Amino acid sequence: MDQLLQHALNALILGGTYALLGIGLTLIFGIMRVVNFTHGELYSFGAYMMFFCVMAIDVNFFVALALAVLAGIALGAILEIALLRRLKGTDIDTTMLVMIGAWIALQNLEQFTWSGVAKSIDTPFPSSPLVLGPVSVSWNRLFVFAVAAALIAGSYALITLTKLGKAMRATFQDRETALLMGVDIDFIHTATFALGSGLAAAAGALLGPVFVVYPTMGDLASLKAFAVVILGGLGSIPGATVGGFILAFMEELGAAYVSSGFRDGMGFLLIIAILLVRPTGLFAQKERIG
Amino acid sequence: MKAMTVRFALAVAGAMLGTALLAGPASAQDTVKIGVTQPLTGAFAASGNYVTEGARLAEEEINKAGGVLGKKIELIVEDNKSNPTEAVATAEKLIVKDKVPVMMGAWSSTLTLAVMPKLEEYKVPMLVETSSSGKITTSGNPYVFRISPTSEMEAKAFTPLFQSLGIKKADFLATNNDFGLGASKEFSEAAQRAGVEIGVKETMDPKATDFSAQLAKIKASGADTLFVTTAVEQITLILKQAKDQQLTARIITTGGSNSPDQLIAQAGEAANGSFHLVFFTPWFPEAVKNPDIARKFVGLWNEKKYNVGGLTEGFRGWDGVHVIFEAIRAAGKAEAEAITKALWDVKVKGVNGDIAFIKQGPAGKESAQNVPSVYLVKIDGGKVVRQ
Amino acid sequence: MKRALTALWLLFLASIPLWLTDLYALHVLIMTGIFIIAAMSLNLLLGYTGQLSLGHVAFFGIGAYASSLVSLGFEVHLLPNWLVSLEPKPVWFAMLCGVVLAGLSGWVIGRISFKVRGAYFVIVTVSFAEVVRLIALNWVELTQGPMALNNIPALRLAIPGVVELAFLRKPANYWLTLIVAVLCYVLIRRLVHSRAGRAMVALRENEALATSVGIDVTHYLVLATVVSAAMAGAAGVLYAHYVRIVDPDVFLFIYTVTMVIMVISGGKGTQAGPIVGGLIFGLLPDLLRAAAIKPEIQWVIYGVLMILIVHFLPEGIVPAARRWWQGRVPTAVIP
Amino acid sequence: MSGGIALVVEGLTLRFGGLTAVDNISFEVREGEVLSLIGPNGAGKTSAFNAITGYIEPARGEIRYRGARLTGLKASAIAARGVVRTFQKTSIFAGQTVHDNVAIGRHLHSRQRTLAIVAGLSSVAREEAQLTREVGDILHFVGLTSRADTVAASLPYGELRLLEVAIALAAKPTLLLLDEPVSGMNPVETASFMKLLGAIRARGITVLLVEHDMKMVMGASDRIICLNQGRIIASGTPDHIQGHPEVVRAYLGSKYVMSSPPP
Repeated sequence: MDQLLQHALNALILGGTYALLGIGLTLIFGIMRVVNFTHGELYSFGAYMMFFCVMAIDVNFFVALALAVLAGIALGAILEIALLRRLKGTDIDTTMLVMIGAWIALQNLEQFTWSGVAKSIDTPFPSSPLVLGPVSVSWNRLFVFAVAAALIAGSYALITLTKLGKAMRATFQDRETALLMGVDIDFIHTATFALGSGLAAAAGALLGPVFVVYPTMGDLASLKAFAVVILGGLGSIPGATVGGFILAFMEELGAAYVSSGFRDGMGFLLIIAILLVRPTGLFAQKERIG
Repeated sequence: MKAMTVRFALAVAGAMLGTALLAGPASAQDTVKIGVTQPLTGAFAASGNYVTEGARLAEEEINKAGGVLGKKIELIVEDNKSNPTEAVATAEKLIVKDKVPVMMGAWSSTLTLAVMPKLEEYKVPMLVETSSSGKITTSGNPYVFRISPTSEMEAKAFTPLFQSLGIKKADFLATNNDFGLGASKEFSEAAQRAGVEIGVKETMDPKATDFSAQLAKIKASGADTLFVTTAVEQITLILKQAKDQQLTARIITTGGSNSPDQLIAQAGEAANGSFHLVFFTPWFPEAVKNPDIARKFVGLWNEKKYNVGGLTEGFRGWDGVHVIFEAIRAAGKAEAEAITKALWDVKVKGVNGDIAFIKQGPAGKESAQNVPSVYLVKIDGGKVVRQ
Repeated sequence: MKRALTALWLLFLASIPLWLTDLYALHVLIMTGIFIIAAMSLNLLLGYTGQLSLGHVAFFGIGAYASSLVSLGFEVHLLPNWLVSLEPKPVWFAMLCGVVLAGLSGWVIGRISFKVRGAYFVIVTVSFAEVVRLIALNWVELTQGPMALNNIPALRLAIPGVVELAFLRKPANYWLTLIVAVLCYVLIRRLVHSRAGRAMVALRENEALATSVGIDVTHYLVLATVVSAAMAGAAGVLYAHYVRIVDPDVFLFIYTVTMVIMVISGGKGTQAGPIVGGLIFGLLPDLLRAAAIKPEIQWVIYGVLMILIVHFLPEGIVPAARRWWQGRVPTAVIP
Repeated sequence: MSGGIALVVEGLTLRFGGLTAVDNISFEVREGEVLSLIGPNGAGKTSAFNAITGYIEPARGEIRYRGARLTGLKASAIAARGVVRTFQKTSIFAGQTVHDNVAIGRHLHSRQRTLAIVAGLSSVAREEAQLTREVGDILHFVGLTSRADTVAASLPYGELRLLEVAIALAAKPTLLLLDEPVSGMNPVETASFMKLLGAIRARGITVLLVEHDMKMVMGASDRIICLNQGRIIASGTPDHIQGHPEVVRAYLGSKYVMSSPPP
């Protein structure tokens, strides 16, 4: 029982970061129809920014976190303007190929800059964990969970409450009509990509100090984000949130009671299973044909 | 269509020309080449880079002292990216393109096992500096010369400690490859023979970073000791995460890729109380068999301002290159066959101890194995202490 | 004239091992040839039916693993008391098994994944490759997991008492790869210039219209996937028995990406495209290595080239070159 | 067979979400005739087309062609029974030549098996040669012979619509469904298209037509069925429909209703 409780707590904490990763990806897909293969790179970029700020130039941990997220937003905006803007209106495969190219280039630039050796980041959190009866969790992970939850809630508020969010939703529902209504689609796309990238960078900056930072860390993160998004249905924020927690629980319990080796496989098996039964995911709002 | 074919032929011919150029002019043999294949990137990157740094120190020292056969030695280092297929590709490149007469590598057991058929194919000897899987020296490959201990040797050396440390029940957590699974098997068998109860045996992907599920399971097993076998990056994370989950079992790491200094630096408090089987103790050089050589090596390492945490890995590169150097000198020529023969008779005073080879494996196709020294150390209060 | 040129060209390709003494260059050519076969197979799906499969490496890896396992033999506990074992079989038979099994997995995946299109199809194929990789990594009893399958035997063809051919040396492997590549080329050529090929192109260009004249979508997509998977499997089989080691990293996404780059840059939906793209991106890493450029930077160049090609040569090199040539020598084009 | 019943639509109902697009309609198409479906936008004409040709699944009802059930068959299988359609929005294989477009249309009528193709049998080559001749005949029939090697995407609009018909004809239909074939054509093009329609009819092909161009409809049809809001409101000969008050009200719009006498 104690073991199950501990697994559940681990999964809950993990689920928050999966949801954070998934939301960024699902926003970008829903609004821009871009399958973003650079998502994992933004994740590792966030982690390296964190490493650079905290370990190399000795910035305060929390300030560094904010800087890393801002840097992620900036990089996202640059990528969108430089690579995607001129491809608008082409098919989904073309943008996907460009994103794959960007992914390869970014990852290897990172490897070149930081070398392949894994880096770790110091944290200001107490090293002894928070103990809750039979289970325990580190303060660092608890912090990660809290920030992730806040960012998820913030993104949701941004989409539902603000003017920018309304324009985003209008674009998601019907691009042509949004255009007629005077929505600046170029700006919406840049803002969406920057926001999604910022969320990925935030996830990286949060998890970098929990684990270690290395150039290919984004690959697994990308795949997890895809799994989360498929689970929740492309384009749905609540879907991605729930999807993140489902994936985390599947992985944790699968690793504990089935086989730890297949931990990372759970997500993919789930994707295939879900697409067979319900090809648009569990919470899809709408899928356009094409 | 016709014109197409012509253009296509032109394009391909151009590409072919490029390939032909790629071959390049044969460089004059003014150095004695030693091929090194190490994981400079990927999961084992940290250790591979340390071993390479150690090897470079030896290269520099040997060349300062005049080299061998009147020439300087030249290390040609290739990155095998922690991947067995890449390891084969690097061996192919080193032997076929660079024409090295002897190699050193390939760090992990999996990588070394992958390279071994190439050694037989081209009849080039390789000095194995790190790998621990028994299979390497028992599979009948006469081109393998290993200076690191096998898991079996390590487990045997550890056997008396089961009792003196008071181990009653042990769990095992190992990386999912020859190195980890081999150690897990040897140590659990040794434990069983010593009357220790076996708890759970968990594995992890060599690239995994989150072990919370495995650790929760291990915690539930209630054993007093956890044997961990993997590279230092994963050990760091395991120590931290074990502390987060309040795992009280004593952690003992095996395999010698554990760099206590790096653990203290990166895992901090979480490293306290953990035990480590190492093959070199730079914290107290007087404890090893050849303290002078150990001090010299540590001195040169610190002079270069290399990471102190890398000493327990780097010494292997140093020892390996010195053994190869002795063999080339004894052979009198830089040819694979002569070096293979000479390696059998070398006696080298190394950082780890006195290095010499004994025969292992099927008769007629024996591989060479050194009997190295093994030490157990403990991290206590942020310091490495003798055990 | 055309036939003579083709024959001359083939003769040139076949003669390379006779005059190219640098074994390493030959090694690079063999690996490039294997990847060209894989790229040609991907082109059948991506170029002719228009389906972007990003899990193509799965078929390559399944071919490699199946052939290796059949030639090495194995013993596996499917259930605690149910032992399945296979004695080592001759390599030619193992190779056939590899191709057939890859084709079969193509059939299964085709059947399953063509229920979804677009982004979903891409993600299903990526997931499929990842699941296969994880199986190869964790089913240690069968695949040796990360320890890799070692000492895979090379192909030996023997007529007892008459002749024995062992494909141990590089020239033999080069010719074997060349023969398989030519076979695949001819097969694809026949396929695309037939009723089946027209049906595939029709699906790519306008699925609704294709259906309206009686083209069965699923049938032809599955047919294309099976042929494509079997060819990718053949490339994997050649790889396994040439490199003689297979590890779970053969399933890495980056290899699929390499194949996609080869097809896109050369020109998808053209027969010469994957060959031109394959030569460029197969030889480029070694040309760059020879120029002493660090591997990371090589990959950066790869990625940037890919972006530039999509932006500036979206149809690929072959169609662009063809148009350029037509503009210059208008009489030379129409047969 | 001329004069017999070719297609039977019985109680056809189509729903999209909560909306009923076609509500329990029944009609028949006779062998050899030209039957037109007319009605204002949203009347359910194209939806009925889609249901007959298998592109959408009816909520209720049955469709039979020459005695065999079509409901539940895949669209490609329906085409194999001789029921072939064109599309309202221009629909061609844009990147292929005009010749290849029509060759694709011939799909159902070549017998190459995959194994024969792969083996490179000479029967395949013979059939390909014959196919080229047949495609030439069809292009001649619709008047696109000179365009055979043009890439379809670069054809002018009127010829595109001819190409669509050529593709459909290549599939050797016995019942051809044309969805607004002359929309967007100028009067000269429309007139020549009507001539083509006559020639198609002369080949014994039954035609089901959806069209807005009343001149074309009245001039070419044997019978007309008028739909409004998913129901049949009138059917009969062109003369009968032309004066039908319901049709005038529903189809021609309110300004005609204002001026027409009360029913």
